[in-house]
Amino acid sequence: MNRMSENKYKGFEADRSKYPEMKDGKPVIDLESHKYTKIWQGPQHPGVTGNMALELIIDGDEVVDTKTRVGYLHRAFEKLMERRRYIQCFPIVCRICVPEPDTNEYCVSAAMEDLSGIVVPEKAQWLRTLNLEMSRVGSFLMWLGGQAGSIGMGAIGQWTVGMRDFWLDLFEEMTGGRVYHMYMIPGGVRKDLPDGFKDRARDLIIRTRKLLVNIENTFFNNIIVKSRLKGLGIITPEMVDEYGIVGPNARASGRECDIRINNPYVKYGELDIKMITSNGCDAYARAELRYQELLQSLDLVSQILDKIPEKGEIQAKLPNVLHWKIPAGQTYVKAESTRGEHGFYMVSDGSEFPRRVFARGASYTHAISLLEKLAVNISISDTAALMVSLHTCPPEIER
Amino acid sequence: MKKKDINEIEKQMKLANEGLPEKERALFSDARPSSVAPLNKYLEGFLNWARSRSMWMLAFGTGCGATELRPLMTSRFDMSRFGIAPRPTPRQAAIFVVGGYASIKTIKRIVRSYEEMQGPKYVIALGSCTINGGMYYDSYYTINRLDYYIPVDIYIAGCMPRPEALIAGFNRLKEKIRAGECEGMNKYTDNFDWYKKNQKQIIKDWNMPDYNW
Amino acid sequence: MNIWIKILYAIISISVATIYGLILGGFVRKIYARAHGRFGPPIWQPFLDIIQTHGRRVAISHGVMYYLGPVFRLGGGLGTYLFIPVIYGSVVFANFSMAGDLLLVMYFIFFGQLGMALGAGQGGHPYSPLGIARGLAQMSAFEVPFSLAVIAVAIQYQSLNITTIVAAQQGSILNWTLFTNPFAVIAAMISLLGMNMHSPFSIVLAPQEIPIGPPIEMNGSFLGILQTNRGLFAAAKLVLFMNLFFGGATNLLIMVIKTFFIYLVSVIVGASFPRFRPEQSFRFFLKWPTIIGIIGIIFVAYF
Amino acid sequence: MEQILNRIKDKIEIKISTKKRDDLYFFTVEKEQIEFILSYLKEQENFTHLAFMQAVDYLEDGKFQLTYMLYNYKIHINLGVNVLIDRKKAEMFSMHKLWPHIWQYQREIHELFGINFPGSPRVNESFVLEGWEEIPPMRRDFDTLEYSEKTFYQRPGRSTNDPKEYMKEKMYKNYADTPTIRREK
Repeated sequence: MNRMSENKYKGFEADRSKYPEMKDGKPVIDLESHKYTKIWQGPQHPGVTGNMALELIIDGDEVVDTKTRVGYLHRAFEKLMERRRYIQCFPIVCRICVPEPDTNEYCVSAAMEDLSGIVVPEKAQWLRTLNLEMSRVGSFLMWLGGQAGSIGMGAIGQWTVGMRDFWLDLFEEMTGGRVYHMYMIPGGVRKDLPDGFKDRARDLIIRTRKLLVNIENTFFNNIIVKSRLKGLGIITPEMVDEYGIVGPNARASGRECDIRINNPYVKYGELDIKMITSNGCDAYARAELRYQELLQSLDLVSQILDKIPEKGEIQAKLPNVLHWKIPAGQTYVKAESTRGEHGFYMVSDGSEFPRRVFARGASYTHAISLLEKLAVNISISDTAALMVSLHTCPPEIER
Repeated sequence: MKKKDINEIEKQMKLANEGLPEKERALFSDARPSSVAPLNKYLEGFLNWARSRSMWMLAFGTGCGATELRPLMTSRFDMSRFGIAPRPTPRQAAIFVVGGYASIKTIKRIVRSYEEMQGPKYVIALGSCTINGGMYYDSYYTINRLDYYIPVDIYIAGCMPRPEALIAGFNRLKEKIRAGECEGMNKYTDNFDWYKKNQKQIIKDWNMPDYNW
Repeated sequence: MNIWIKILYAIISISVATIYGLILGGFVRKIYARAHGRFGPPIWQPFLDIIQTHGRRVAISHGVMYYLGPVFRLGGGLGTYLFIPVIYGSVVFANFSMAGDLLLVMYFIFFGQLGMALGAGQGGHPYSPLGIARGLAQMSAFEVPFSLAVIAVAIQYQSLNITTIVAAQQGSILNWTLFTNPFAVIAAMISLLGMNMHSPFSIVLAPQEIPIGPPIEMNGSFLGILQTNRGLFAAAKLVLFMNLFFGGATNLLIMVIKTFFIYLVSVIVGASFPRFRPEQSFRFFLKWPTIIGIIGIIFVAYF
Repeated sequence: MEQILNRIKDKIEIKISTKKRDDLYFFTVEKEQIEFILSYLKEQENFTHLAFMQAVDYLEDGKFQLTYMLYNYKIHINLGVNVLIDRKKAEMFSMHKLWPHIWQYQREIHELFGINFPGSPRVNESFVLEGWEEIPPMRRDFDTLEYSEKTFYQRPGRSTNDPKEYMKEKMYKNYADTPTIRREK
């Protein structure tokens, strides 16, 4: 069962000895020999995360070769932004990643502010921090359900997605939108907190914590969960740089890479936040690490709620946004999403339209080169669990 | 940038799995689909009642609309109360929920999945982007009107539509099914050439069978 | 007795069992839904599903075996059910019970799966053979503890006739096999978990891995037959277990109560565990349940 | 960071270098030096993490600008290395020996911008586009609106306004040319 638990790093390299032929370090697979079957997992497949596909070649139950196929969600955001004014770019960016849209909003607003030299007022920064952290909670809750669902435990998904809905209600109170918030406009935020928001948020934190205790008992202490996730998809510390791994996937391999701590943005520098790392390297360690981060996020939300100033400006003075020209330059703004480093690279040429915007999603490398590397020599029943444990989000790959 | 003339496509089109290599053609049916008339009034009424109470939805999250399907499936909104259940394979599903924008690459899969579904089948299109392109109206890779490629029974507007709106949409679909108004499949088979023409206009490398029945 | 009356009784018995099995299925969905924190579908939802699947206007077919697959499956379900006496002492529900029917029933449990394998294989979808391979392997695995338990029961009562076995358990609750030979019952109950294919042994239908496995190409009436069989087969299995290990039933009410609680065991396990990997599942059945089954036989034979 | 920049300046000639923020620097190098400078940064200066690699189309100058964004885990600094290459002969060295995952970016740029990367693994596979017959879509001379209008069926009734004109007409009509909102020159 725990095929790789002993000799963790040595046994990682895929055992290719069984295959008939190796050419240039790649197996040569003859589909005509009837030994192998080619299977497309996705895009219409309940096990894949969103609209993407895995082109698997299987030998019995075992996956021999994997290729990730993306592009089903390509909407050409970057092209669309080139022909939209800066303020018109803002409402479309949150569509880039659906479960956690706020990181996109923050990054693109911050990039515009960075290029044009606008300073965001204190209170707006606090509200941004609150919004970002709440979106992390929502995304983690959804992920937890997905991980449990991928190995056939539907109950956890039902509980957490149901709980996430109450967080979406909080978002709706705060921003007016359930899924897409469009809250952190350039120069500040759109609205102040409504009355009584803090009490309701604290109440919800308590309820979420109660649920998480249940989940810890039923999911993390479950022997079958352990037997399935331990030893699955091992990311060795050397692979972190090789494959550009970021976020919880890298932290579960012992790399200290949390942008909130290393390069504090908005108000994360003033919060009590600790780097959570683990040395487990496998899917179970990643799941546990994300669970710890979820608890930490809940803690951070309550810290932020305590620290938000009552009064203050929430909007910096902007020029008329409809003919807002941003001076020429280039910048890269990044933030820590639940999947890792999420960044926007923006190039301005001094006109009213951006020259180039590029969204760097963490799943870009996780879902393609890393997944193709890890999903070899595993059982076909583990592909879904592996994909979820890397927290892939297809829309941010192809944008 | 040269636009393919529609008539030219029509002339070339013989609709006998021509996009496939010779070897694979034998594997797929080359029988043209034909429409199936409803049974007599009372029997069809009874079946329609059963269909409206047991709606099997294809679990294919084609776009961001799939995000709001998850709350709908789970404990907060619980669509299984209305007899809506996700089915993982198109052969068994009756409802296709197209979740938002469809890129060219996805519309190919949508068409194929839609044709693999066994009739009578219904299509719900979520979001503004399926109605007129929404905020991707000028994107080179997303379609603007879904009803030119597959027949649509219900549109649910919004970006994104809330779960309540989805429930309302499903209820409206129920009413339409019971009234016998949802004959999307027959519409598709009757105007098969027109739909295929539209599909082939955007799907440039047509390498799938023409008949997926 | 006139054979026609016998057949009439059998038809009544089959209808009752099918309806009961389907309602039980709806009830189980409801229980799952409650564990998930939602309302769940109405308990008559399986009937609506069956009507809806039969009501499809188009049904694609892949050949002769594809037609025969669901028929074999239904035949397996019917065969299993028809040779089990449902209610002890009742004429209507006695079915075609005879000497040695226990062996026939065990054969029929396997038969449906094999037929299904042939039918699904012709569907041509690559996930079907994967599902079939898993299903048959798991079936062979859980048959081992189940057969051991049945052998233990047969040794204990010196009979292969289910009616005799039920008769021997009448009188007091302490005469049930559950109390006279607990090891065999434990082994059999564990293999029931595999038979019912709830988590953690739901590896055949596993929607996240091989989207519902063997019946992936089944549609319309083919699927309708499979679903009908699911109700009937569930009832047959539960009745068999009730007869062998829980003292049988003297009227319908007792049958309903007992089988419901037997089923509840798999449901509770299913709602609280994720799914095994296939090889984990096979290994599981061949380890502890098999050992317990052997202990059960030794227990019967020497004590 | 200043020391690192000085050390690099000793080695090669840097055309432009800018400090954008405390943790973000950019500099531009020649195309021939890129292989050396990237391996130097990775091996010697601990810029081990490649955040992304992207291209910017400067149609007017006839150039593509490629950006390699590196990150140093020790001093927590991002460094963007820009290279300008000729638009007519769009070709670049493949860096897959330094970072195995860079082939994805090279494949994407190859597909969306039409820049060649000789030797890069799987560079000719399709990434997002399937059956694309036009020029690479991310180039500036590709008009996405025109293509969309030609290819897809429009639903009638959709109208688009130029926001500047529209707002002038609707909102600032009453006080003609003296809006209260500050304008940039």
